[in-house]
Amino acid sequence: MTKGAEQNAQAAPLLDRRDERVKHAEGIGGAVRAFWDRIRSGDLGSLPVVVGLAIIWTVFQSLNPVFLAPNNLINLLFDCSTVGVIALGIVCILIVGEIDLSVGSVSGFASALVGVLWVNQGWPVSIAILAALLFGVLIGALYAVMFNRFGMPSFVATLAGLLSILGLQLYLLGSTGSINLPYEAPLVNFGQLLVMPDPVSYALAALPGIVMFVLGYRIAARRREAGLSPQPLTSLLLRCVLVTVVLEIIVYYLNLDRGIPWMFGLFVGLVVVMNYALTRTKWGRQMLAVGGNREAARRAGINVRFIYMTAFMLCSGLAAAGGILSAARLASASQQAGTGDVNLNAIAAAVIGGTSLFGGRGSAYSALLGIIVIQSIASGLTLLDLSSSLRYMITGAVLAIAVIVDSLARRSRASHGRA
Amino acid sequence: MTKGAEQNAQAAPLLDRRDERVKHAEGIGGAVRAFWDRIRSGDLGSLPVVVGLAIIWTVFQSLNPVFLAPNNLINLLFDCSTVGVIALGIVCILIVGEIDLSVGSVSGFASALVGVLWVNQGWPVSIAILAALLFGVLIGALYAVMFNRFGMPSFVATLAGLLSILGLQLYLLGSTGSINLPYEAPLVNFGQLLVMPDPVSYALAALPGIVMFVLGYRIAARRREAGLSPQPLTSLLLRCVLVTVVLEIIVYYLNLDRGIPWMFGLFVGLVVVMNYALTRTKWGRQMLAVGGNREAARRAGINVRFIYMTAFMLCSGLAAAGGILSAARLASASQQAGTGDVNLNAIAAAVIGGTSLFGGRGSAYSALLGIIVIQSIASGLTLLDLSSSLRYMITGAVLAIAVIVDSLARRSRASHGRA
Amino acid sequence: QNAKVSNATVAFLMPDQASTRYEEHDFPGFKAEMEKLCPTCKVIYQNADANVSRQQQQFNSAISQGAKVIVLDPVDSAAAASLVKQAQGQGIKVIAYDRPIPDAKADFYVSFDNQAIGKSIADSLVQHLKKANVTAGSGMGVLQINGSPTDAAAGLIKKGIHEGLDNSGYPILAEYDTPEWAPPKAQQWASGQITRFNKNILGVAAANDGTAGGAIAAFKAAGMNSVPPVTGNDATIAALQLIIAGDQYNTISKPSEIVAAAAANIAVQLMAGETPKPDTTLFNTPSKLFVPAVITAENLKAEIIDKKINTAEQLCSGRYAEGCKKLGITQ
Amino acid sequence: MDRTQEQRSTREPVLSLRGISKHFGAVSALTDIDLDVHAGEVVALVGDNGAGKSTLVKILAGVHQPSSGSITFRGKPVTLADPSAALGLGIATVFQDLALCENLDVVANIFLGRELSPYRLDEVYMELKAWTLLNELSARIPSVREPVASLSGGQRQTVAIARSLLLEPKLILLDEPTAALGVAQTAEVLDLIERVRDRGLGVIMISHNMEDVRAVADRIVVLRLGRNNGVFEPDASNQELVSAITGAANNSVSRRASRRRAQSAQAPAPEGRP
Amino acid sequence: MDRTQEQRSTREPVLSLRGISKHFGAVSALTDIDLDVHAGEVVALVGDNGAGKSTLVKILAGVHQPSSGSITFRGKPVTLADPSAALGLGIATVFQDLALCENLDVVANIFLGRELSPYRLDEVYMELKAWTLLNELSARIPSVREPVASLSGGQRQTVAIARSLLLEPKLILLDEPTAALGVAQTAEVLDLIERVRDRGLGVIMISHNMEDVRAVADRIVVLRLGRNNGVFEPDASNQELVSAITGAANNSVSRRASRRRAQSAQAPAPEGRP
Ligand SMILES: Nc1ncnc2c1ncn2[C@@H]1O[C@H](COP(=O)(O)OP(=O)(O)OP(=O)(O)O)[C@@H](O)[C@H]1O
Ligand SMILES: Nc1ncnc2c1ncn2[C@@H]1O[C@H](COP(=O)(O)OP(=O)(O)OP(=O)(O)O)[C@@H](O)[C@H]1O
Ligand SMILES: [Mg+2]
Ligand SMILES: [Mg+2]
Repeated sequence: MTKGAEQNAQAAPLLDRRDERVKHAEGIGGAVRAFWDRIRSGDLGSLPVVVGLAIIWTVFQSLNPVFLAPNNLINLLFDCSTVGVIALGIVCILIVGEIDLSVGSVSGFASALVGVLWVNQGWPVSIAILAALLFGVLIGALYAVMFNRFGMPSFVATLAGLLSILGLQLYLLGSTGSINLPYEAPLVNFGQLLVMPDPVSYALAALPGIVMFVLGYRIAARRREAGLSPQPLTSLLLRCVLVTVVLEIIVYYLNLDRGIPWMFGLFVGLVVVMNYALTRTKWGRQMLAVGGNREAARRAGINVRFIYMTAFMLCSGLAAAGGILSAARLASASQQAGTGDVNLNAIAAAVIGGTSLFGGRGSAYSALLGIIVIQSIASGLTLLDLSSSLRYMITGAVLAIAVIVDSLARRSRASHGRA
Repeated sequence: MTKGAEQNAQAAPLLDRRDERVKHAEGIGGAVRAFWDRIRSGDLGSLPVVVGLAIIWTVFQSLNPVFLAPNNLINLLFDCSTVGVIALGIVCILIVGEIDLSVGSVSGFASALVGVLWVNQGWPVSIAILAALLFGVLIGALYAVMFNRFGMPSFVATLAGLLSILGLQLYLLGSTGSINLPYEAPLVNFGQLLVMPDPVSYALAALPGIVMFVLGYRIAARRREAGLSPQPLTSLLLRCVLVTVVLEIIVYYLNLDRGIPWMFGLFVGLVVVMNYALTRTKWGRQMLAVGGNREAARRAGINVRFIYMTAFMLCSGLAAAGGILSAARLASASQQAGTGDVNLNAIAAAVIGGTSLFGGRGSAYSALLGIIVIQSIASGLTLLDLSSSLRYMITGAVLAIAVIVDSLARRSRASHGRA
Repeated sequence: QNAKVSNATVAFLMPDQASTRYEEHDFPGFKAEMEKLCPTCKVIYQNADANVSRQQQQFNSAISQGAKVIVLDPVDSAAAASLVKQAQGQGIKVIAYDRPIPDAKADFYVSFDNQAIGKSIADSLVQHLKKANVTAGSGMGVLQINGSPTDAAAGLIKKGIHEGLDNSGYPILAEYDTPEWAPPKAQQWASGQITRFNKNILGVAAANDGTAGGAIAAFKAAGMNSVPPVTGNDATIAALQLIIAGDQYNTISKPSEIVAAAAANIAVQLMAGETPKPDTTLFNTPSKLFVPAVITAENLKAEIIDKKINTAEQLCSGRYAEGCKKLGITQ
Repeated sequence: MDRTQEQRSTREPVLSLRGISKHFGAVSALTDIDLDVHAGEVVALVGDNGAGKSTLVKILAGVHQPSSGSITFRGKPVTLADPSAALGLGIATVFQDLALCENLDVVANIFLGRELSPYRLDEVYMELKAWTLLNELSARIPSVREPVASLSGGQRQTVAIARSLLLEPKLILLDEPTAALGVAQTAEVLDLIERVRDRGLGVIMISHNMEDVRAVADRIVVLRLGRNNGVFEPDASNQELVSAITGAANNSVSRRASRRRAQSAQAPAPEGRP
Repeated sequence: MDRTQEQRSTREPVLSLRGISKHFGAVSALTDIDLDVHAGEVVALVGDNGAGKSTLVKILAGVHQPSSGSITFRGKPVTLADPSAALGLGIATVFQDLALCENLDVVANIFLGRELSPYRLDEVYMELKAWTLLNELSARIPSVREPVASLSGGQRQTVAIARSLLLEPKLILLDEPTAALGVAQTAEVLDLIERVRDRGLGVIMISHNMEDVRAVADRIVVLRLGRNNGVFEPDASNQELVSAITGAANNSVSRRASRRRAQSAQAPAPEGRP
């Protein structure tokens, strides 16, 4: 070992604190300073999108005070959940650097399938849902085979899928047009009415803070043991308290009206699970590796085909799930389901949230954030009496503004050498 | 110089023939062998797409003999030209590794603008067309500014554009819905009827072969002078004759009916110009460089922002041109123009033709080839009486088949180490 | 008119942009009538752009804004059932407008019937052919161009056209669901059929004016100067001009303002707690139905100009002036 | 050195190639290559740029498939259909182009494909291990939690070498492992190669630095234009090696050397080898 | 050498840096760097991995902007806002990561940004010129019409070096130009550097190979952990240089050397430098 290292060893600095060129934050003051440094250098994670969102909300609220009324926000949460689940699948496929254009069709077909099997054929609703999910997963597997075996670009394969599955959907509903789901059924209630009881929602809102603290504490202990720098307890505590307080305030506010929809709970749950899978499992690591550098991943012995297979299957499977949820939300399975802007909205949500179209960069939370941005714009505009032409123009403009904030932050980040 | 090089110098081999590891084809036999080698190793350029196209044509012809009737093919050429021009713009933007989702909206707005300015406001048609083109170019410039200054991902910027411009289009046509373009106007005739006189079409079909030969001959002479291996005259002659014969046969066949549409001539002319610009000018070289490795291009002193600017402007400008052509073809400017699958078709055409979505690889001819594939499918299905559900399914399936041929060829190419 | 009705909110939710009528006729008509009946009332107008989810969002937001009555032209008639139930559960009245909501009992239904429109399109075409003594020889027949395959209203029109054509003696050579109602698609399809059937096409039953225009363009592009009779629907200015020019045979004019005014009337009555008087009952719902008018060159002046739906200036610009003179619209 | 020579003659080779050829389109990158590597032996593969060294390594790592020829590994004929097959047999490779995922951080790259506890990654342990490995190579990396994209060329190469140490391989392929390394790191890697050899592993090392090659190699195999061009003992003279590599006794190296010798005849020669 | 030393003292430096610092987030890659380069002088920049050499070169090439400090070029203070500004001033750079476009062929890469006859590329002339440049560097490239992606590491490096020869620069920055080159190509590049110096250009060369550094450098500047750590004459001993680079007299290099010296006391030492 060099003399420098030996000197360091004498003062016994932590393993990861030996490089004298790196500034480290100490204590709360240091944490604040480090945070400020990060803001200045533009390394902000999702903060800019949140700022963009805040701007949008302020403007809409000032235009129509109904916008931030709990009732409207609860509707917003219901609406977020359906496309949000689809966007979550899109995040998976974008992370490996591919695309799925057929999520809209798959979701539409899934809702049609549930309608036909459950209402028309009289199957139990759970079996119908399973069948629809299975269909989605199989479609994903088919894309994966086309991609892995034939090397077909996913853009074209899923474009072909988009058309074929739309055809299937029309065929399935051809004789009936649309199918109404029974208004009293639990599935429909889930999609339209069911909200968490107040205590449950307060408890769930407290959970993230607690889990963060417990895990953070244990990791800090292990790191200290291993000779690595632990996260300071004070800053950990601060963050956990902050998260808990913010969440509880939100829950309190929404509980003034109906409360938190279970469907939104399901969506957030899926996001959290996906986030865990992407960041804390071998599979997630390999997804990011394949998306970042496919050849390097292959040379590291990763089963690249398997990873693509899971990504495509998850994407289509979640698209089917989103379709079922939107059928529940609408209480109907129709020929229009999944057409129109579902594809674009789902992809845009993932991209706005910060997932890269080019693979290797993205997080499950981008689906959550992105869809909230998109649905906020939509919901805010429905509260203003606008002709369609104006609505389109303003949607475009607001979308641009929301993303410009984020882009500017990233830009400053790049100019500070952190690409 | 090493001894090996000296030995070579004694035998005076050509500059680019000094490496003894490389096999070179000599004479016609050699050319044929080299061609066969290339087929085996999958290095085929656009041959596989052409094969896919041949399969599609054979099948449709066997299902309905009208398909290959000259009259139907001429309709096909008319229909290709409109979206084809848009796809040409998409090729430009894909080459630099970005995307434009708003080509549909821009084309729709351009057609609306021509309708309003020309028919409703009574401007001269040429000025109206210029205004529409200018609008397209300006929109592209706007995207480029968003991209260059704010670092906004083109996906989001053009998605915002898609919505805003659609809004503008609805607004512009709000009071009338659609505007009829006069049937007797030259623009409409150009889009619907005008075909080349027979001698002109024969002459134009002979042109490529002649130009190829003259250029090829001059380059071969210069190469010989410079001590580089020239292309053998026989194989040059062979190719030129082949091209000329094939083109003349096509022209003869189409001249049995109406003949070659001028609009298609315009499209092919644009493709040829674009091909020249991309392969034989500094600008084209820099486009490919920026698409292949943006940072390397920047370090080579290329004005990367300027390149993006031109790419976005060309893409939107060509989209506007495509919109004007489709207004001419339809003899009307409507609120539906440019909506629906125009975006997807244009992008898919470029991708099917072999342009990469990830930048750095592509050619102007891919727009031509791709749009012919897509329109052949559409036209072939038009001649069969199918329900729309079946039509969608079959479109998807045929699209997949057309591309699988190509993908398999590329795959074998990759496995032979030429990525 | 009624003291109980003031400062109330009424929502007017329209389905799509496939034609301009909603923004050009229905909403202005509704708004004008509301202003007359209840000047202090607030009218919310939304268009769902053919998107079911968006309509649901707009419906919910209307409720959030305190709407007492919602006039709903559903994107998807079946899916709208749950909206109706949801609103009625909160004591909000729903008036089905233009398209019925068969699966739920709305508080009122005001409309012309899309299926009936389809039938009158077909009937008018058949009568025209019969009158011209056109007989369907072997292999001859008509083309049918429907609306978007994912649009429920298009499905109703399609049904109506079939009703009119199926036993008319003029066989359907081929039919096509136009994705997104896109005129270029209709044109491409029609071009193909012209190559296939050439002179055997006796007429075209198109479900709206846009697709009709596409079909006409196809005939023109095939170099045919005598276009067979092509029907339409919606009475857009472009279509009326084509009729004046002799290229299109008919279109359907719907007295949208009148229907919208009726809807406004009923909305105010419902808010006042009165029971509006129905003409008939459809799908178990008290209903008021209006009859659309088929417009051809013969009655264009009477139905459009004289009823002040469009003015002569709007229609007779430039090269339509001559045709207008011929039809007696202008001197 | 005697020790290994003796081993070599008595024992089966770990790896043995016969008649390996590889074509890329019209280019024959390798023609009829024969090569043996024994346990506890360091074979240096040298040759001019484009001689085919990396192509050979890639074939052994399962990245490319040979156009013809046979590979025998530990006495059994094998086909290396993909990199995981090679890894499975115990062939670890440091590639010339490093093959790192630039979007992942140093820890993730070191453990890529070999993550512990797949359903609950043990980040603390992995980070600790990463620091240990990097310190062994006396790398100076500011943070192992930054994406590899922000590392310097030499730091990346250290990361790639650290990766190969994680496995328990039978054979290590090092394609120019010290090209971007500083003097200290190079010395550590040479030490490491010797340690690995002493543990009885086979090593194939590619390098353009004759100094380094002679320092650790037991045998030097020369490739030229994709063909075998002689096998040398490490005490072969530079002259000999360079002529085998360039294919000519009169080459730019010898010309440059003689020119410099003439120039600096009067000036005092700088101190020789480290 | 006396000649250049004399020039150096009398003439203004071509390039002069004062107090250059560069932060990447929390990492200070460079702190207060001073550096002068004179016309007709080869300055070697050496240092450990991650010492900040490439960062310095990138600042001079306009790729990064310094966080603070001033750059004077030919007597005038300049800001190098982007690479084209640096190229415009006459600063040509060979980057460590080469910065080639893998999708373009060799000819296109060599002429990138400097294509002749912009509206009608003269492919024949460019190909001829490319072959000439490559032969000068004794590169063995099968075809200049293949995309760079198919070249070997050394072949790519040769292409990158060939690019810098196209310009008429005032100052050439070479970031580890010989790292991947074969012995013959390395000799050619060292010859080339000497020729360039003799034409009166300033050269900054980065290398980890002390042999090469001492062979061509007029002055050796050592960076350590982002700071200046001494300037040496080329006849400084290896020992001195290595201690300045690693920051300790007892380092892995010296330990390894002494170990080997002890081992090979009885065995005959292999022939020295080429
Ligand atoms: N994928 C490929 N496609 C086409 N040609 C290739 C490919 N890979 C390598 N080659 C060619 O094979 C030859 C040998 O390349 P290789 O990378 O094995 O050289 P090398 O000996 O490692 O050289 P270096 O010392 O420069 O790393 C080169 O001429 C190169 O152009
Ligand atoms: N874009 C960047 N973002 C963050 N850190 C960076 C970035 N570029 C360089 N660094 C850091 O700056 C330090 C110096 O890097 P640099 O590339 O200049 O080293 P170097 O002296 O060239 O090393 P080598 O000999 O390995 O090439 C390294 O610790 C590296 O991690
Ligand atoms: Mg190599
Ligand atoms: Mg470096």
